Amino acid sequence: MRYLPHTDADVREMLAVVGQPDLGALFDSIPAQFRLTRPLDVPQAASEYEIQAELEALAAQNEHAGARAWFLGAGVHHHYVPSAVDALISRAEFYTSYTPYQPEISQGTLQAIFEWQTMLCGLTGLEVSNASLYDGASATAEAVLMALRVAKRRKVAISGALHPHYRGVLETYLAALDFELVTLPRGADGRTLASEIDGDTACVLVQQPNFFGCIEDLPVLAAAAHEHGALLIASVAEALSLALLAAPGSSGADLVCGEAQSFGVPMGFGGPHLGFLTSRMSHVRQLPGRLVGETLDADGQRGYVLTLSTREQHIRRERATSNICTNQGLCLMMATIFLALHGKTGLRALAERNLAKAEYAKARLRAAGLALPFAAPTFNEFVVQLREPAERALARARAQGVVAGLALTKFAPELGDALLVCVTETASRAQIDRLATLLAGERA
Amino acid sequence: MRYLPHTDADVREMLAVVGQPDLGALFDSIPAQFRLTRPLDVPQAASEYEIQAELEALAAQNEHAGARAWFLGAGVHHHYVPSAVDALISRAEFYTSYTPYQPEISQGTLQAIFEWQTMLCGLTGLEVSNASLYDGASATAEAVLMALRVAKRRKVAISGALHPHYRGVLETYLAALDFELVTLPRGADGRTLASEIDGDTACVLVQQPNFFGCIEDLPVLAAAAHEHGALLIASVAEALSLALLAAPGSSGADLVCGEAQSFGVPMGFGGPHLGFLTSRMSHVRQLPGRLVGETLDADGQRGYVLTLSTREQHIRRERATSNICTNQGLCLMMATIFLALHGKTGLRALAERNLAKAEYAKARLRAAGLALPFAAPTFNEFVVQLREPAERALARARAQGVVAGLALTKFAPELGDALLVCVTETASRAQIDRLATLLAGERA
Amino acid sequence: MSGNATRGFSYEEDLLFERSRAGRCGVDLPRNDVPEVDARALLGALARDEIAGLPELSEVDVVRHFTRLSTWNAAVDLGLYPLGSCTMKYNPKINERVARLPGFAHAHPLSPAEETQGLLALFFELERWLAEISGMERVTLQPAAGAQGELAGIMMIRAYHAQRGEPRSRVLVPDSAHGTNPASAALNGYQVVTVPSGDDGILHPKAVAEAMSDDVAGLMITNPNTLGIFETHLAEICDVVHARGGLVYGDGANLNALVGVARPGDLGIDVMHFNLHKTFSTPHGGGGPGAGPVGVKAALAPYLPTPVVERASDGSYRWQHELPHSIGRLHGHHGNVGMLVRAHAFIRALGPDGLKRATELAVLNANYLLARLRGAFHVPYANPVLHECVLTDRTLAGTGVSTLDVAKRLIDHGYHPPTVYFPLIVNGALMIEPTESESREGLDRFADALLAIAVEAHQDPETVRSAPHSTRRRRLDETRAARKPVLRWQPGGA
Amino acid sequence: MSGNATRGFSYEEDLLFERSRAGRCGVDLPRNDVPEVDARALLGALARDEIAGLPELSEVDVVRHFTRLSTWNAAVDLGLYPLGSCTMKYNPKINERVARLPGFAHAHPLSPAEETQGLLALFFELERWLAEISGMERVTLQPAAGAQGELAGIMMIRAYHAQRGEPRSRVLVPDSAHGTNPASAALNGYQVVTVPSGDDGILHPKAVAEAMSDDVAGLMITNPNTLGIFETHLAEICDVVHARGGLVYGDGANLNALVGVARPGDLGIDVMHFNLHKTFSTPHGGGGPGAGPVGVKAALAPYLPTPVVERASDGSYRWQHELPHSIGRLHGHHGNVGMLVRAHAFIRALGPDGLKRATELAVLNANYLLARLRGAFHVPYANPVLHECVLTDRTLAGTGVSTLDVAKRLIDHGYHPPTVYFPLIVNGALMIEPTESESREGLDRFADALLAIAVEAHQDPETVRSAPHSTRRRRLDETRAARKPVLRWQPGGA
Ligand SMILES: Cc1ncc(COP(=O)(O)O)c(C=O)c1O
Ligand SMILES: Cc1ncc(COP(=O)(O)O)c(C=O)c1O
Repeated sequence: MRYLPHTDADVREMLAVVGQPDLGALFDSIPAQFRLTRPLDVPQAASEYEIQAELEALAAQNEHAGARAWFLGAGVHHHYVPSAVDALISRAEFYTSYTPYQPEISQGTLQAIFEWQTMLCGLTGLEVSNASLYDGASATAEAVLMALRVAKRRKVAISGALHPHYRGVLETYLAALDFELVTLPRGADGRTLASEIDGDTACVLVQQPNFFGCIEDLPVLAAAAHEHGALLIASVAEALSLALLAAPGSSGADLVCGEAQSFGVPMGFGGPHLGFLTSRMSHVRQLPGRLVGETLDADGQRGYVLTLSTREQHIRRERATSNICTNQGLCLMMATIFLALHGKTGLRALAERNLAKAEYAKARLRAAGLALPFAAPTFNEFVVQLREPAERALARARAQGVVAGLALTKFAPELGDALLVCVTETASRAQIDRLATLLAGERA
Repeated sequence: MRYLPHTDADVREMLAVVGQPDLGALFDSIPAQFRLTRPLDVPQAASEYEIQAELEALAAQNEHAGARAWFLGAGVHHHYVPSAVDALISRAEFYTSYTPYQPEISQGTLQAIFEWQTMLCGLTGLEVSNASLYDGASATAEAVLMALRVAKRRKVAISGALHPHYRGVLETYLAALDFELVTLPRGADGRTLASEIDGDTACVLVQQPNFFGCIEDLPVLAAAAHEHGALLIASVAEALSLALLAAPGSSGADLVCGEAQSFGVPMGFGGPHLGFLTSRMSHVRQLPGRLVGETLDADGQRGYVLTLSTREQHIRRERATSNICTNQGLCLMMATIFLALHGKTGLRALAERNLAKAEYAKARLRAAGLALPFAAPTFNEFVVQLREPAERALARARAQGVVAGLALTKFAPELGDALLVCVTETASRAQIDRLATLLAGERA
Repeated sequence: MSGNATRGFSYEEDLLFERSRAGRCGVDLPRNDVPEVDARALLGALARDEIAGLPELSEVDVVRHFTRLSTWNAAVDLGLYPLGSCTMKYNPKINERVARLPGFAHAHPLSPAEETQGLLALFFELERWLAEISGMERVTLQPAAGAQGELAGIMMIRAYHAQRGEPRSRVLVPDSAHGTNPASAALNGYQVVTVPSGDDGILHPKAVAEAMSDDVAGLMITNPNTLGIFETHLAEICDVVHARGGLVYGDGANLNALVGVARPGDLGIDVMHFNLHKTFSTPHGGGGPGAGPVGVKAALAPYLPTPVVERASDGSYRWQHELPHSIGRLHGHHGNVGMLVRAHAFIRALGPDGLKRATELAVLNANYLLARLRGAFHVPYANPVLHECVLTDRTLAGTGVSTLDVAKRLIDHGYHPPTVYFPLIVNGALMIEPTESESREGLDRFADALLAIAVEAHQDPETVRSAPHSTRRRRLDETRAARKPVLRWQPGGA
Repeated sequence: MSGNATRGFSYEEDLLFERSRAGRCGVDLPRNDVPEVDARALLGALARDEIAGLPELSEVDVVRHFTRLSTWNAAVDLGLYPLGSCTMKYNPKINERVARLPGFAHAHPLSPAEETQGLLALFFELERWLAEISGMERVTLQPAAGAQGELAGIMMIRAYHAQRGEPRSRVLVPDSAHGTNPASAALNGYQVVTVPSGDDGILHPKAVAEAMSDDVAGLMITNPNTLGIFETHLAEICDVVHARGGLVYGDGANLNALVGVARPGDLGIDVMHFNLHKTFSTPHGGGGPGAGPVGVKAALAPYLPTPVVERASDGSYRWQHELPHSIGRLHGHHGNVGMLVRAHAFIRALGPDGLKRATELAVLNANYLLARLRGAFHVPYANPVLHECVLTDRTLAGTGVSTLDVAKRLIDHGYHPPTVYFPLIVNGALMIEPTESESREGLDRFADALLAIAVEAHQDPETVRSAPHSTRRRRLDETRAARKPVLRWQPGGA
């Protein structure tokens, strides 16, 4: 077997050193009645060639953004990833290493995390970032748990325009705990209304832009939350918006969490992605996840280490701020490289391009006679109302090679036959024109 | 522009240091009338995204072995390349480095070349291998030039079953020189006949297996050559055959040259591939191309350097053994990794699998009533005679997703409607059955 | 040194921000084919100013930066990486290739099932295989790592008790457990009760029985435990827990000791997680991503997270969202899918015989190292070990050299250190897990290095205590980092 | 040190053969679905015995072996690699991605043109672009590297004279030329006549006129020449050659100094090669592969190698094999196609303005380094330089430190040395070509390192003379290697 270096002679000689007659004897501590006496019922071993052929066949059965005009987002976004990202994360030193517990032999990973933390602070307008959480949904749940610890109250006010999957995960995470969850209603313009907040409220959680693509007015929500001593949590599912919209931290958010998949991580059927969480320095002891800090070595030279680990499970055990251990390190590396490549001007330009494409699409859809139900400004995603069952329109578009968006029928039935449409820099004008034609129901 | 680090401020400050007013002034040594005053007429700059889209569109227009049943060989062979090969040659230290002129900072490349030289000696049965030539065709031409230098005679006897492209390149290389070229006829069994050799003959050049897939009887040809004091050159276009057939060097060949693409180098529309040339140590001073040798460092530790460079153009100039400078280094790296992965037993097994698949195909084609004109044994390639115009059969097969082989109409019209069919480990039994059905002209 | 490492140099490299120069950019956008939009005009105060904290670099700057950074890391592809409990086995290259196939890498989780049948089929198969390997009934692939798997498992246990109308408030966790175990239980609102291991390093039915009550939802157990020792009394312990209505959670981090040899499900485990990034060869990525599928016995199947994949009678696959008793959704989408693809490829590569052989060799390797190192280092427990072994620095007492020093000195020999000071029940633990990927002669070189350090500790302790000496950075001051945390770069230092 | 390199270590790694253990294998074959064949029975004496010289290793052994080897190399992605004449510019990552597209990487050269239109279109475009950049009429993409391009070019010159019924026997080559020039001419059966450069490092019409005769087929010239100096008299020199019926071959290795600024064709060059691995950013691969397309003026077009790509009136592309005067085929197939794809991507990435800007910055960088280093090192010629500069060790006379020592000492600073002792007409030459990829501050660090070495040469010459000190291997004994060549590993040494 190609992955196993042992020759029969090796095994024999090693057994002799160990003092065992055969390999089976190594397992004598396992009571005989529990020893498996039959081969596992999994397929026989395959060569690389066969594995590749099989998986290519399975891969070929999935629609993907490389081969379609793509307008489906809803928390997972199709952006172009420069080739340097994959080339660099394919360095074995990055992807075949472990969590940087031993800093002297892990400075590469550590410095990159420190750089990520710095950039994410700049983007979110806060002072400290952790070294990733699983995904946007669990990062949002962790943010709420953190807010509950910080505020020591038991009411959580959640925007009704939060991504339904984020809400689902949050409910799962909170199920065992003693808390009360209230939903903030959506205004006619698509934005969250700052009602239901009171002195019991630990935190107000809004998505920015929200699930329907609308840009929330964070200062208003922050004022409402802070008035009652609650924390404002901004959950960002499209991290690219951070390059264009006022930094949530500067708009009053106390915690910013979310999903940074847009920064160079492939959609990958939903994962692995990149959860993040930033806060003010004053709350750092309640932050979940790893942190990298700067220090000096024995010669007085600058270096980086994992730090403040007394928050973490391997030190604090049941009193830790979270149970997370393995995180999304390599996705963080992708995002760090993506951000370094784009930089200050490139990321802004990319975000502006997304805005321009989406605005063009909105104009085209309006011109095609379709209604856009929400008046609030949007970034690269918005809702459009159809004149026919959403599934029918989607199927027609798909038949023409266009993945037109997400039917909201299941998620927001009150909107009728509506689609959530995401338009990124990858959509050409011609594709957008085609989308408008297809959704208008005219012949393509 | 993403590849250019200079900011405007950098340029200004650097010009000041240099003492020039502007970038244009740097080119004042170029007479004004020769300065280009218009922009180059090439397309405007494109982003990565656009380049990828454009080239994906061009790539999609080419038939390729990943998406067809593939029986086309003729010197370029479809073999599976283990993923480790590309992963390793994608290490920037290998592919973004230069020729290892400075050994202290190039030991990685040097050691790998030394390992290649060792393995190629073992495979070809000779004592010294160079560090690659451009491709099998030019390696064959270089081998003949070397033989002419060694033998100091002017007649070259070439097998009529040499790959026609190799013959073409050889004729191009020899065109300027004073020599005589004779062609050795092909026997009825498909093998080369040892006639036309005399005391003026510098070398006898045969391909092994020959262009028609037939395995030559090298000892017989060697005896004939050596009897007249001529060198025997074996040119190997399918290097995998070296794992199964008697080593040419052990069968009397004095020089073994050819193409090692089969060792892990993609077909790539014909290049870059991997020319090689091995000889006896006694002729090493006449060998073209780079050589790596073992030595010691200042501490007495083993290391590797380029050596015997007095054969080469950068030292010997017009008296060099060849003009080659840049060679096929990274392809050599692929082949070295491929050979290391397969190793002694894996390479042999792979070659035996090729043999078994080809034998099965021969049996199926015979059973389908088609004639195999040559009786000589073959490795993974053979000639089959059709009962219809070859182009028609090929087109029919292609329409069914089968690339059935090479029409010999142009290369060996005397064979009538014949195909050269190559069957490697990548062909499944079902695909071979399908090939037989399609070529037999029955309905697929 | 051991013949594994020798003289060399490192490249220096500043932070991205220090390398930044205004005006550089490492990307160019495509030509714009739609009207420009003035973001300020459109969004007003909703738009932001300049993005503080982002650098400006060309593509070549960025490539060099991260290439240089990479050279400061140890890696499995560079050598033995014997972190105990982490199963740093070889990450096959074919896994990386197939995970990048466009039909996997660029698929969208909200594409309908009909358009993603290949992925659903892969999920379905992988679930079956993991169930078979573990002796479980069903498996969810959603959890993103082992700890999230634990969370999911404990949630299911909670839901199970709730459904039976008898919510409970405690979870038992052995003192040798990994920190995620108590943390996961606590995150679920459970009170954690620590159960002491016996003098032989394993758990005894008596200790469990003493802690067990009708208020205990279950026990979390790692088997083999974090000492690498098989929990010989596990069946009896499970009986104790089950008898009082509790359930047993299996931490599958050490499954590499059992695949093909014994199945946690057969041993009495009711629910367990798999670390695909350990047992099933997906890379650790410098900290993640991993994947932590959870297998359950039939009794817990109703509580699985949604959605789950089902095969219809026509052979097609679909998502089942309607599980009335489900704990709900754990991940924003379907989990760390790229890791599932890799694990699928790994199981296919090994097959039934290869999986078992890998287990046997992993165990052989650990036992071989133990045999070679015994004496030079203290072996705290006499029990036979499986895939990893724990040693201590007690043999170095009096030299002033501790486990940490030995670990750092190994770096000079070109080795990543083992896990240190874990499990907590062992003083000065060195926890070594070689995995099946290591050849015999590779183990010998590593053992030679450790033996040389043991000698050196007696002869020249100061050299060991001040190690590493050959790295770009010497020993780093972790206390300083924690005392006045600097967690991001700021212009001018601050 | 310069802040570029610091302390570190290297991994050791034996030869593959020394790591080999009988019974290991790094691949598994697919299940066999056809009858086994007994090779011995079928082939008899035609079959071979065991393959001596091949090792036996597992996949992980092989991956670690080559990963470790790689860490012993310098590389463009790790830093400045200022080899003069080699144009070690950044190799964009998108080039690597597109070259691996299956429709390129797994296409077959004998597939019919109708089935490979995408590749033919790419050839056609690239040919047009290179012709436009160089001012040539047609381009062949077949030559596999610059030297094979030279060979092709000289062959065309030969065919041209032959066709006119006046074969000639000599080729003029300046003394500053690269070794491939005289070698290529000689390989074509020409007698090489060396033309001396003037005291100003460039070629003078008078020297050429003296060597020129009716028996001279042509002149090979590099412009800018290997000193980085523009051949100011080139037009006049071309006139001299043309007047006697000769042709002028341009060695395009230094085209990086001219793209978008001046065109060799406009300067009087009749035929030239391009090194795509220099000017057009394809990677050097540790020695190759490169690609050496050749451009010709109309008069030489009939002699181009076959086949050539043509566009039919319907827009489709086809191979033209029938060129009655062609020199024939130069490559087994269509040349190093993967490099053509990369070069295509590079030209697309830069466009007309970017190509020119790259040239300007390459020249700026060389001039900047020259300005910073002048004084500490001797500048042999006063003429302005373009993309590279040549310095010498004359300023170090008396210290015992030579160019070679300076080069080796640079390694300790983390830099690959420049080209040394070339061109041959300069004593102790250090030939530095930074390319446009280097930032200003990167150049400053490099200049600082060289200046530090110049100081060190006076203060502590022994340290310089015994450099490098920080590499896994110290200075290697090249004489020993050549005296008793060991060119392969053999069991037991020998
Ligand atoms: C014994 C044990 N349990 C649980 C975990 C947690 O798994 P993960 O890191 O995948 O969350 C680990 C891994 O670090 C472990 O070693
Ligand atoms: C001036 C000059 N001419 C010719 C060549 C030969 O080119 P290649 O190495 O591509 O064969 C080189 C490159 O080494 C060179 O520098």
